[in-house]
Amino acid sequence: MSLATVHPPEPVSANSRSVPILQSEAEALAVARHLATEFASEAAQRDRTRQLPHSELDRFSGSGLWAVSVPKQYGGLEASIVTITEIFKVISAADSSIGQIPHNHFCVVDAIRLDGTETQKEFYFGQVLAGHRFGNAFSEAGTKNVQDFQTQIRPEGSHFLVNGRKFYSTGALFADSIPVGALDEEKHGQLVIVPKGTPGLSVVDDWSGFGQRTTASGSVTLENVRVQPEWIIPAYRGFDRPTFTGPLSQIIHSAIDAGIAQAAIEETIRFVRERSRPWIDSKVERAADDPLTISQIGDLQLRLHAAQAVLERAARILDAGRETPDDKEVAFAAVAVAEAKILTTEIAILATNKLFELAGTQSTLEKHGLDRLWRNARTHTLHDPVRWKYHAIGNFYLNDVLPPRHPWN
Amino acid sequence: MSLATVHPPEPVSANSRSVPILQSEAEALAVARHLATEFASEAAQRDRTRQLPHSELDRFSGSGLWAVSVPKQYGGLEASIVTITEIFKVISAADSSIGQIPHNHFCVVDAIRLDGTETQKEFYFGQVLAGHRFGNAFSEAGTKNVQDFQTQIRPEGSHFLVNGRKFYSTGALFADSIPVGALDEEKHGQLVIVPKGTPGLSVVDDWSGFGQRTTASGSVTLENVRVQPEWIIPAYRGFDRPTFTGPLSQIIHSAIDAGIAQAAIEETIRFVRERSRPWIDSKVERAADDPLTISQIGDLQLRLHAAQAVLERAARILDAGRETPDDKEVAFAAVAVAEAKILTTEIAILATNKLFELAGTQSTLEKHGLDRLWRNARTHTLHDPVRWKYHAIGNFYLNDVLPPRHPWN
Amino acid sequence: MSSPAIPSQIASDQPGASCAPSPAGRVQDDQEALALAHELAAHLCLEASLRDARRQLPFAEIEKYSASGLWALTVPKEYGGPAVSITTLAEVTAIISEADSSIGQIPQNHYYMLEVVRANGTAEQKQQIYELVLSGARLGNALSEVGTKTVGHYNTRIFRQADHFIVSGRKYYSTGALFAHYIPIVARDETDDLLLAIVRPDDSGVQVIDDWESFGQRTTGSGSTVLDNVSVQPEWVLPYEQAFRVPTAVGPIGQIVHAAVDLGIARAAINELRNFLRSTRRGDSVTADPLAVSIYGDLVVQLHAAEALLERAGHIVDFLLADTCESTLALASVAVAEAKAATTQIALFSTNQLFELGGLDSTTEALNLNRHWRNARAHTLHDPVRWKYMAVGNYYLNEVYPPRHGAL
Amino acid sequence: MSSPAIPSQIASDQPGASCAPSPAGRVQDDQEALALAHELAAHLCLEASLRDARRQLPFAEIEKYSASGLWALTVPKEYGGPAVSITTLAEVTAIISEADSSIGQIPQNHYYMLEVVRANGTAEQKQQIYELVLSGARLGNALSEVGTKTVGHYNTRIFRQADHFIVSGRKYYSTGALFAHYIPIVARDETDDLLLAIVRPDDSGVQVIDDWESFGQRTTGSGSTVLDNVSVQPEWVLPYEQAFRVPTAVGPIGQIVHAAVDLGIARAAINELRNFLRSTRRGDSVTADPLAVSIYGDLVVQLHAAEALLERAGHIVDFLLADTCESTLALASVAVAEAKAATTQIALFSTNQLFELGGLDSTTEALNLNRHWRNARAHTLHDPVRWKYMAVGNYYLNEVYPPRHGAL
Repeated sequence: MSLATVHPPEPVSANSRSVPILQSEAEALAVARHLATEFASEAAQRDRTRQLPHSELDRFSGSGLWAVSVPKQYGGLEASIVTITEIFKVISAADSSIGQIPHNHFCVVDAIRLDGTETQKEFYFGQVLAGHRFGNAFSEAGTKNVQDFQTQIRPEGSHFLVNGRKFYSTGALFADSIPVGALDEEKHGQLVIVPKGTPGLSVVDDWSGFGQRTTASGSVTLENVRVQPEWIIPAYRGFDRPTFTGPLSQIIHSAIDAGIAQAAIEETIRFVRERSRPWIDSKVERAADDPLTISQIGDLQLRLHAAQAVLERAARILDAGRETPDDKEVAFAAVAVAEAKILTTEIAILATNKLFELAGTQSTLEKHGLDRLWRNARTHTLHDPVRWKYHAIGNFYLNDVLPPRHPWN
Repeated sequence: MSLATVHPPEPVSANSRSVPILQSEAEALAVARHLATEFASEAAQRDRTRQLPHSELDRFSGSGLWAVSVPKQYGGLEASIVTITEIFKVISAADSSIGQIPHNHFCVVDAIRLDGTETQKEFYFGQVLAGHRFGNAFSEAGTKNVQDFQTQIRPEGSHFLVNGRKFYSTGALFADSIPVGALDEEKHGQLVIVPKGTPGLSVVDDWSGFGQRTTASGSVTLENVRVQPEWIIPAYRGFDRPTFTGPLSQIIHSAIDAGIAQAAIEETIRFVRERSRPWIDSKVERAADDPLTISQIGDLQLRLHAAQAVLERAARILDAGRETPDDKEVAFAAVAVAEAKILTTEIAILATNKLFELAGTQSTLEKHGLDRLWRNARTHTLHDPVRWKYHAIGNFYLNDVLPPRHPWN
Repeated sequence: MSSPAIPSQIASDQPGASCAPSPAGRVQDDQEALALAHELAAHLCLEASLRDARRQLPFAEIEKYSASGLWALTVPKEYGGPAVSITTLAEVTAIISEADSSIGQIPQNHYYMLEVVRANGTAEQKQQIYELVLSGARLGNALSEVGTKTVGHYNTRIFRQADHFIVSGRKYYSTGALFAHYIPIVARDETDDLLLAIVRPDDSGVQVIDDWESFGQRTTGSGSTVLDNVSVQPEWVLPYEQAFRVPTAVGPIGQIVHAAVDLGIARAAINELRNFLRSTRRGDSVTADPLAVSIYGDLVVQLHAAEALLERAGHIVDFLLADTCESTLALASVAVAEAKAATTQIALFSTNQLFELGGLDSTTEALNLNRHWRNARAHTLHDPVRWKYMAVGNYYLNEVYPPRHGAL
Repeated sequence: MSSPAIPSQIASDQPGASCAPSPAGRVQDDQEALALAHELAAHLCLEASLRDARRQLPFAEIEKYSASGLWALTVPKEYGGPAVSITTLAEVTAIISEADSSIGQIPQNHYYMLEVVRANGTAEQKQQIYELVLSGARLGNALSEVGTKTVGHYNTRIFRQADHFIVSGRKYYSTGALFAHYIPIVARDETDDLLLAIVRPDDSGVQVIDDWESFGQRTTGSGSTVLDNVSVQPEWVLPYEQAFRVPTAVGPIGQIVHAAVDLGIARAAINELRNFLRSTRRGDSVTADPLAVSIYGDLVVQLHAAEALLERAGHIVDFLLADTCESTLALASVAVAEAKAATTQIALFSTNQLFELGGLDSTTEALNLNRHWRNARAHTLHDPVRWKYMAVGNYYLNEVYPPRHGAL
């Protein structure tokens, strides 16, 4: 099997882009902040009209930011998880739908790093450095884990055929290729990187959640999709041994929620300062001088900072992880990320509710579009139930029980 | 079996007391409030020196308040549960140890009402109206429910012998007779009312919790205690059919916690008004003018009122209960009481913590003895874990699952 | 009379507003009021989600509501009304709001204004207005303004001209005005005293605009009322600020109805959650999950606590009506503030947890479950909950009586 | 040097106070400081409960603590000290406080006063005091007074008489004074400016009284210091209020040590709970209970959040020390206030939940587990946590820099 033979059915659009290689984490963050300013300005309008951020994504992946996790030996920046979570926070504070779209892309890059062949790494990392965007097609309706997948990959001659239907395929619509989770005859979960345009592959934007409306987290169907052997990453191996795959996926989710929380608090401050009227009983001239408002802003800020600090702690733990961690190390990291996920969930929900309480009725007028922050936080924090994270953490610290490793998660 | 033959080994002290029959619920409440004022004044000192409230209890049971639940047809007031919980609240706000002591007395009166013979009712209710105090000896170390009891009752000739060891026997030291839970040969839980002074019965005050220090909730041991058949109430029958026994016991516990919460808030207000210094940053002249303190007092008051209102709601539900309720009615009442228990627990813990936060460091000086309120609340709310009450309530309302009926509980 | 697709900007001479009241039934007592409310709620809940999604104003539904006689609940017995208890008024509002919280809120100002009439009206004004209300008339409101320093500041003016008054100004948050037969306007006179001038939507110079654009309580039509030199006869003018100079029940009654709306939203959210979980396959795993079940239990406890506080407040307001003085008013204001804080909290908690337990599927836009959060979030902002705690604390800590205005 | 049964009222000429410092070790760096702290903590935790129960002041333990060199952690490098990071200072305090929170608190004022010396001392004063501290000297404090209008008001006076100063007054909350070789006194001079006069416990007119009678932090000896015309040489007098007129790290460093004490208490409570549950038969049912395990998980999350905020604050204070100006001070004060609010919350939450999960058996007096709550409750009252939220909110909402005093 040689990757030299890989020829996607049609040239991926990425090839036509000129993508810079970011030279440092500081540069990556600066680029992210710059893009965030651009993305923020029309986020409310895109949400209102459910207008997908096509040009924004071109600028985003075209900036080199989607390639920052490519290992150094393949010419990438190999950015730390601390920096990667920071990038997701910054972008998500501006537009959390745009922030969520590359989530799976980063997970796929990690899967290739862990289980790709040397040839696959060279090929795909090269693609990523050139601006290639991975989507995803993992989740299926009604299945609880990868072993239940209905999507199958079966050999046919020198090739393989993939059939199945996937939901919640965030990013698929914008992707140059779509990594599909499929079971082979031995019930192994394979990751099949199907280039866009491959016959039989179709992507539909039927995402209908009230939040994260412009993620295009729709459906992917695969009807007798003919795939080449070299597109197949044996990702199941990554779940047969302890890896940081699960925690990486989760920490990115947590960073997105942290971004939403930060945006909500910033909007609260802006509104209270610039627009809210003081309450009659407060006897102050400016709404921002209301002592009860001030102390609640204090509470929000410290919860935000606590969530950010615990998120950074989790990122540092992942960064400090060894190349081949043992069960206990992965469990420790998974628990640290679960802690971050709890705190970012809580502050995202709290801040997007308090925004209106402190800013007042005017802030609910649809022209401000501020309810999108709550809708985004409420939707995105439901990826997996936060209540069981408390349990996993308690079980680890009280009973020395390691949390289960979730594939694809 | 005739109760005419009942002759306690020695005259119970109650006989020497002259106890008024309270004529109305309003009178009962007035008496309770009057006693509460008396009990409050030395509550802190009794707690500090672990001095048991002997004379206070004589005044308490001598007031007629321990007889208010005796049915009308036996000459009692047959007070509503609303009034009974109010009495427990009022007394517990003054001294929650004194408040807790008659808890089991009321449960035993109810057990006699439910399962006593007519002769037993006439005899025991007459005793209670004359000031007789029941203690209790139910709980055993390490057993989970009544079926596990090690304490046994076995026939010997025309009498019975009881052997066993009991813990957490609140009130036993002050009791004229001690109702003992014991298993007969058929594993039925019997309630054996053993008069104080019966040979082989000993009561030791070895209660060593840091809270409710003067409840004398110690141990009772029974060594070949010879009991007459007419002392035996077949209380197990009360658990073979649906009754409000469990909810009654729980609602009294809840009322005690409501009393502690109220006392803590009153002490907070008194201290902040009279002693606390204003905080430098508040720029106010009096501590009571600190807006952040004021709004927290507001929060405490409304939580207290909510707990009180839900407690009263539960009491009304019990009062409205039919004489022979079905499973569903008992479940509804039990759930209503569980709701009250949650709210009284929460406000009791919150208020006894906030007391110091709002009153400041001075309030922690041992001379004020205010930490007893927290110690009492913390200890008394642990009777059964409040976390599972949420579950019972959720299971009832979400899944139509009736909560388990706990005997003795 | 219903209008299936209302354009977003309509003038007041549209259905509902200018029609004469249809005859209304007479409610006999509290029990009948509750029964009627339940009956009506069963009807109103059917298309509540649809009305919200389409922002379709409930003209026919409001007509049905007031025709039931339920809008006359507080008319005193001596004027032929049922004068039900305030506890019942609150429960009726909660029942209707559980079905459709916009409809539940619409008569809030109607009841508020009836209290102003009771407090400040002349015997003749009472007679006339109560009679109209018993006959099915609906009062709206044109009270608050935007752009003034606080909600207690008004730019709308009223002045006497010959034998009548002239009113001019611009109002917002005019909940109920689009559905009203009479619109009470708050305006400042030459001496800076606040008066209440009652106009009709088809009076010359009156324009009621459907420009309410909040994401919540979308079908309340709480938009603008514009008054351009509107002429008002003296018998339709009464004092307003006076209602707060002396002890009256205006503030507590206005507020308890608001609290009841929030309670209704909380009940709706908790019931929707239950139905959702019990009707979906994925719900099975949630109903068997001890952590989820416990969270549901917490929702129930907080709901019942809020209900109990609201009922308690109702009794205290009833007591205030029987004996209106400074101290009973203070106690009632504080009790209602406590209830309002509790209903705010459970309305927000339940409409957020609805999704925590419902999971990602519950966010599907077609289900429109988020309307409960939007309604709760928008409606609980009428006056800031943080200052309720302040009023309660100041009363109990410092024996300070709450400030007297429409929001306490 | 330890005194097994200290009478409740002892004069200052008792063990510890009047002895000359024993020679102390020299800590080289942050890593060594942490290692020493862990080693010491393993020893201190053994009888912490006993000392609390008997109210037995930890003279021998404090001697051992300062002899380790850990009391010189903040002495600048140019004066021969290790100048470890403030993050490390906080962690050392948390480690010691987990073992015995009274011992953890005792040097709080020592570090606070060292910062005043750094901010306001002359070169000679710094030289002398740093040298003493490096040699094992302990500073106490006699700062707060009772009965004054606020904690910021002082009745103690200092005035110049010939070539020296005279100090008179009465102090309370003199944590550390009973263990100190030197006691810095805050007093108001003729111009109403606040000065710091450093006295020795055996100076004529100085009396340190063991009358600390709070239910918490019982063995800190935070009682009275009486000053009766105490004569102080000018070289032992330095400005105090000045430390708040210009930007200095005095407030943040004093406060971060307090926060670290609370963090230590929280860690102790959570570990006690774990040990209790894992060592009792009844504990098995709790460790298998999903609701209990989830509550334990919540404790861990909040503990780590507080730790993370404390570490964050430490880094920011380190930055303040490197670049001391108004804006860095404001940021540091606010960051420390955030940490203090979080450590307060977890200290209270954990010491209450300890019993919720431990159950009735955990309240047995012999176990003395309630000392953790008593310590948390008393120590977190040093300055009211509600005003931390205010300072944080005012900074972020209004860009207002926090007031400058020892509690921010």
